[in-house]
Amino acid sequence: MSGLEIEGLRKAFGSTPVLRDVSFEAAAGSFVVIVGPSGCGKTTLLRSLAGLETVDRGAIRLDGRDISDLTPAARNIAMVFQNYALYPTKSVRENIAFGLRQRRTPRAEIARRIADACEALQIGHLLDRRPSQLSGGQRQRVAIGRAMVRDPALFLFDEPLSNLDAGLRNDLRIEIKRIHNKMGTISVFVTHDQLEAMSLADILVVMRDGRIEQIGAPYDVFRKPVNKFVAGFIGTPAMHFLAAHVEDGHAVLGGGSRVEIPSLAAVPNSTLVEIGVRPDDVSLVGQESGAIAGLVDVTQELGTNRLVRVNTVAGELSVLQSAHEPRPAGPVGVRLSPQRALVFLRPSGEILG
Amino acid sequence: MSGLEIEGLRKAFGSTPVLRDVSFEAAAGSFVVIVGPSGCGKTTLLRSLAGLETVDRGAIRLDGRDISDLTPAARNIAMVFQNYALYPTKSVRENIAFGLRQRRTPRAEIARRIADACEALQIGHLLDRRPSQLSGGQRQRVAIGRAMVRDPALFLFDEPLSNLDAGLRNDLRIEIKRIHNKMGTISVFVTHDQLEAMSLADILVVMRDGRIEQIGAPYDVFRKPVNKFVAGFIGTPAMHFLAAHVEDGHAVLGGGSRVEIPSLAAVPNSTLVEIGVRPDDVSLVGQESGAIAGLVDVTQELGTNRLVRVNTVAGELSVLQSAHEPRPAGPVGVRLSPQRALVFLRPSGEILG
Amino acid sequence: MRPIPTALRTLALVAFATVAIIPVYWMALSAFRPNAVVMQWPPAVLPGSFSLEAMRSLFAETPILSWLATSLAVTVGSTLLTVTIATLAGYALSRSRSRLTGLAGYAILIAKMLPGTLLIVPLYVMFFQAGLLDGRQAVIAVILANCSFATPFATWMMKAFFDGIPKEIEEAALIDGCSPFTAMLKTVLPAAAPALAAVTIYVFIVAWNDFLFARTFLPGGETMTIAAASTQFLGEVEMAWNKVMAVALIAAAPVFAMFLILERQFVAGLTGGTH
Amino acid sequence: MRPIPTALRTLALVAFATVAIIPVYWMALSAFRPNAVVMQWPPAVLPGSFSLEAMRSLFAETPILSWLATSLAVTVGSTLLTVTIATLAGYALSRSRSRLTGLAGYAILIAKMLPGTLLIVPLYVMFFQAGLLDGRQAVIAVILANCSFATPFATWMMKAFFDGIPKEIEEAALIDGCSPFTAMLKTVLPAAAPALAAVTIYVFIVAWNDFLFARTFLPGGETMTIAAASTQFLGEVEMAWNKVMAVALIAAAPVFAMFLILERQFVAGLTGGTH
Repeated sequence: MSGLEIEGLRKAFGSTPVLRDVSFEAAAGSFVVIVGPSGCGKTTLLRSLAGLETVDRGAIRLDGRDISDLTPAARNIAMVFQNYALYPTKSVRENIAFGLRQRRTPRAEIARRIADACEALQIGHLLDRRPSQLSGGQRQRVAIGRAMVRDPALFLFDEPLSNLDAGLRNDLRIEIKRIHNKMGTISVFVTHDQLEAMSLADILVVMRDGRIEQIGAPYDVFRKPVNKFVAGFIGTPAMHFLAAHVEDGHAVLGGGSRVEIPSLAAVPNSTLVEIGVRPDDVSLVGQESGAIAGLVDVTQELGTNRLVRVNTVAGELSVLQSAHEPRPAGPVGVRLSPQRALVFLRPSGEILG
Repeated sequence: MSGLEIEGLRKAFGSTPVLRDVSFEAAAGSFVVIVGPSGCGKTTLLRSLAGLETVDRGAIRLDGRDISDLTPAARNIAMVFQNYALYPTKSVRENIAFGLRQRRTPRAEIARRIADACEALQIGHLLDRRPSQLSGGQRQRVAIGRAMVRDPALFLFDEPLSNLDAGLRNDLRIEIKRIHNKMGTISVFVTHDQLEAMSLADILVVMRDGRIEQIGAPYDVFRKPVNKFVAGFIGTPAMHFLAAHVEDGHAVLGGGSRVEIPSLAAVPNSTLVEIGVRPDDVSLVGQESGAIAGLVDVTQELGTNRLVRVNTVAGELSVLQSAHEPRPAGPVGVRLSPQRALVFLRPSGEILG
Repeated sequence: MRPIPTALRTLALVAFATVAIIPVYWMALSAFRPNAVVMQWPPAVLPGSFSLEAMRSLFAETPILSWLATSLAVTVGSTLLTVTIATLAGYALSRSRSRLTGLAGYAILIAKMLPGTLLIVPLYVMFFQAGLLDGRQAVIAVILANCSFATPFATWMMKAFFDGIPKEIEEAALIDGCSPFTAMLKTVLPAAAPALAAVTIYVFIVAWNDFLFARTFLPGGETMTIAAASTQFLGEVEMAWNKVMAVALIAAAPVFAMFLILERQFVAGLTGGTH
Repeated sequence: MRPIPTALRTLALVAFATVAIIPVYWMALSAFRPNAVVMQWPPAVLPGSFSLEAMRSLFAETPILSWLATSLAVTVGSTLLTVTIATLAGYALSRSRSRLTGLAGYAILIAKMLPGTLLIVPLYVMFFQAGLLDGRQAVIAVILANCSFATPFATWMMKAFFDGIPKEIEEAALIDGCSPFTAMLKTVLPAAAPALAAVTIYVFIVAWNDFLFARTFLPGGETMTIAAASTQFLGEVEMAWNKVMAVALIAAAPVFAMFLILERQFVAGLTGGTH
């Protein structure tokens, strides 16, 4: 098969397991983003793909070839590191050419590939500088160029943007995606920033505690998370959870408000659940009947929108509203959108239905 | 006058001016956020308010009293620093009590105020620890508590959240706003993060090169920036600018597309302008007549929405669309919303009208 | 991944251990052996043949208690003087923004490199002219010489540590109602305790172990430091080697003891962190 | 804000300058004065009365060229040996993840504190037993002793520098097609050039200025280092003080020269940064 197959990877540092049976596949040309909180094993997984860590069990196949036991040099991969990892004593040109020289690529071919990379990344004017003379953004461009010229079968990115500031991070994100689209190889990108993960991924892999929690297209993971962890981790502003129990197909929230939710129709009474509500799935209404009563706590302007934090009888909620609307204050009512609300079982956190 | 008045502040380090005639006023109870790129003088301004820097000229009045020449101790202010600046050898309790002890506050009163701060900031369980035993978020809570118990006439915040990670930053932002609302003093908050600035401010002060570019409510600054700098600096995703010239009340863009913009009605022909377009003020349409022709470059999923970067004949544009819609690819048309487009004069960057 | 082969690593560590650790081991072993065992060839490298012969004859036949007293006087004096100067100068250098600071920092870097050998001749001449080299008051000359030798590095250590204490801590104290002086006293000095400990140990060790200044300035006989006295048996025709090793061991003991007691502060001081 | 009063700062800097700088100034001045001017009281503190009298008599009456040659042999030998061991051991310590490393680091910290005085007695005994102290081959003993003294700190410096070179650089080289050994050779060693320079200077200075080992191990006469020889005129009844100062100055000159030439690398090496 063409593409990347990972099967049953396990690894422990001493007695601490960091990868517990990790498996997934990615077709040729896909952009895989592995996301999760720190310590979830995402970096170890990436380093295992690179051959910088050995795994205890499991197989890694790239385009049908088992690379699990190969040295990093023999895997035909390229990697971009969080701290850039440029060779400090070499010029930018030598940095980019180093991998090709080690592989005895002809001189003219090296020059051609460097020219290509310079064009794609706008680093032509930096070629004779040392890494220490570059800004953070320029260093990471050079590191991407160094990976690109190798024309590898697999691109690995280890949180490459997390040392850069917000504006630069966004620019480089777009350039990485552009280069990926152009080259058509598989990219595996590790990050702890879920928004970065969403915006880059074709395939989003959410990890926790050395396990994969969910794999899917970003929008599917966003709309149909498999459990409370994924629901709370993916999405900005974050989802709020309201404790409730089921009564005749309704969710009964704290304070007694009842919300009819379609997916609860067949659920036995008294089942303990949590209702997951994203800020753009709730709206502020007057203190009318049927709405959840609450008090405006803090409002935050976001530009086109405004985020209103409300303390309700059922718990804390955030409401996203248009900044055109008058700024709310004092007592208000909050209405959920029953179609969009997600229901999680307590205490397992598994999604219902 | 009750409140903060700053009048004609000037300061230079050697021959480099860092504050050039800075003036503004803030009524009692307002939350002022000073935002700008690094080196714009915002931190120097804040430190001048604190008395940690002396100004060359100008006056600072707090509740009608001129404090410009007072020592920091005599100004009745409190400050929260970016690096927390907790006293490393003192316990959390001693850190919070230090300022009160220096002022010979009675023991019972100190205990009462510490209890209040602990309740507001949930740091009661940390009182006997040393700063080195706290996480970054906990340290900043303690630093806020130390400022709070002093019950000052002016709260100063010097980028207090920029060493924290995204989730924590958002939580603490809400808590700072909450405490501000409760205490009713004036807060002056410095940040380089425009989204943080927007979401906290009652009064937003945008600085550049030692000057105030614009002062106003966040939504007003967002919708009616005075010039291209403010327009490009405030708002996420960022505004794009398309070069154009005026012809019979239309903006003629690169590639020849013509857009009728109301505010151009009275502008002489051939005037050089730039059209500022936010991603939520443009929409993707078919390749129909009147639309700006372009090619989809990179798409980024953001959750509920999707950001589509399009290379058009008129320049690069980003379009925000609902993630429900099918993912666009290949050739598309882009339509601006003429009512929402902002027009800036070239080369001055001043807004038109 | 192991970027270097295990063999190479082992070799390097063994070479290191050989040059740095073995002499100390050998000294401790020999001090508690009969002289005959120490002198035998090939040497007995493993512990065994315990004897207090050397220690006993040392206390009986030499003015070792007077040597220890002289060492103590020199060490305490040098330490107090140097730590005071280094703390004040280090703080001044760390907190000053002026040009002068850069120059002074540079001067320290150069002075740090100056070894005692370079200092001794001009110091001798100066002390001689000042009449400091007569009898017991030569102890003062040794104290001043040690201070001259140890101050640059001690100042640099203190400056490096103060540099690691953010100036915002003093600024917070100013806002909290302190004067500049009380801000330093109540917030910075307590935080500098590990550096003070480290510098104290450093000066203590330099002064206690000084050989050059003591040998050159002190009159000898009873007025001699234990470190300088420990070598005076070398080269004698009939050496009691176990006795020599025993003096060396006694001379070294306080250094080891001090190091073990204050080791944690010392490491914290060296690494310069406040957290 | 000035957190400390100017007067205090000035006082501290003056105290520092007094103890660290004045002896050097006095030495340079006296070496080029007639002996009568040097001996006058009160001393003439400003430059003046230039004379080459001391230098001339030095080269005519003492084996100073032989002393310089001995110094050179000792210094070059010590430097080569120590830098090699320190580089390998420092790299091994920096890159190893094992428990052993922690222990070795600890041993270095202790060994760093061991002064030459502590080492000299056991070294003397060991060298004597090995027959190294006879005639000219005593130079080897001095080299080994210098190495033993300088290796811990040199290793620590190299380790600290290697610690500052991210291991990702070698990993990038592995991915780029290097073996572990070529990765180290082609990426890490070049980056360590400033540290190598710093350690070289350090060992050079230690070895060149060593007084203790040379005085104890070398037979004397022509076979003596310049640093050790420079003090042997002290305490003579009729001292030619300007001559003493001239020897000291000649002994110090290479150190100053080396420092000025390599100063930039040295500072970079000390501060341990790769950028």
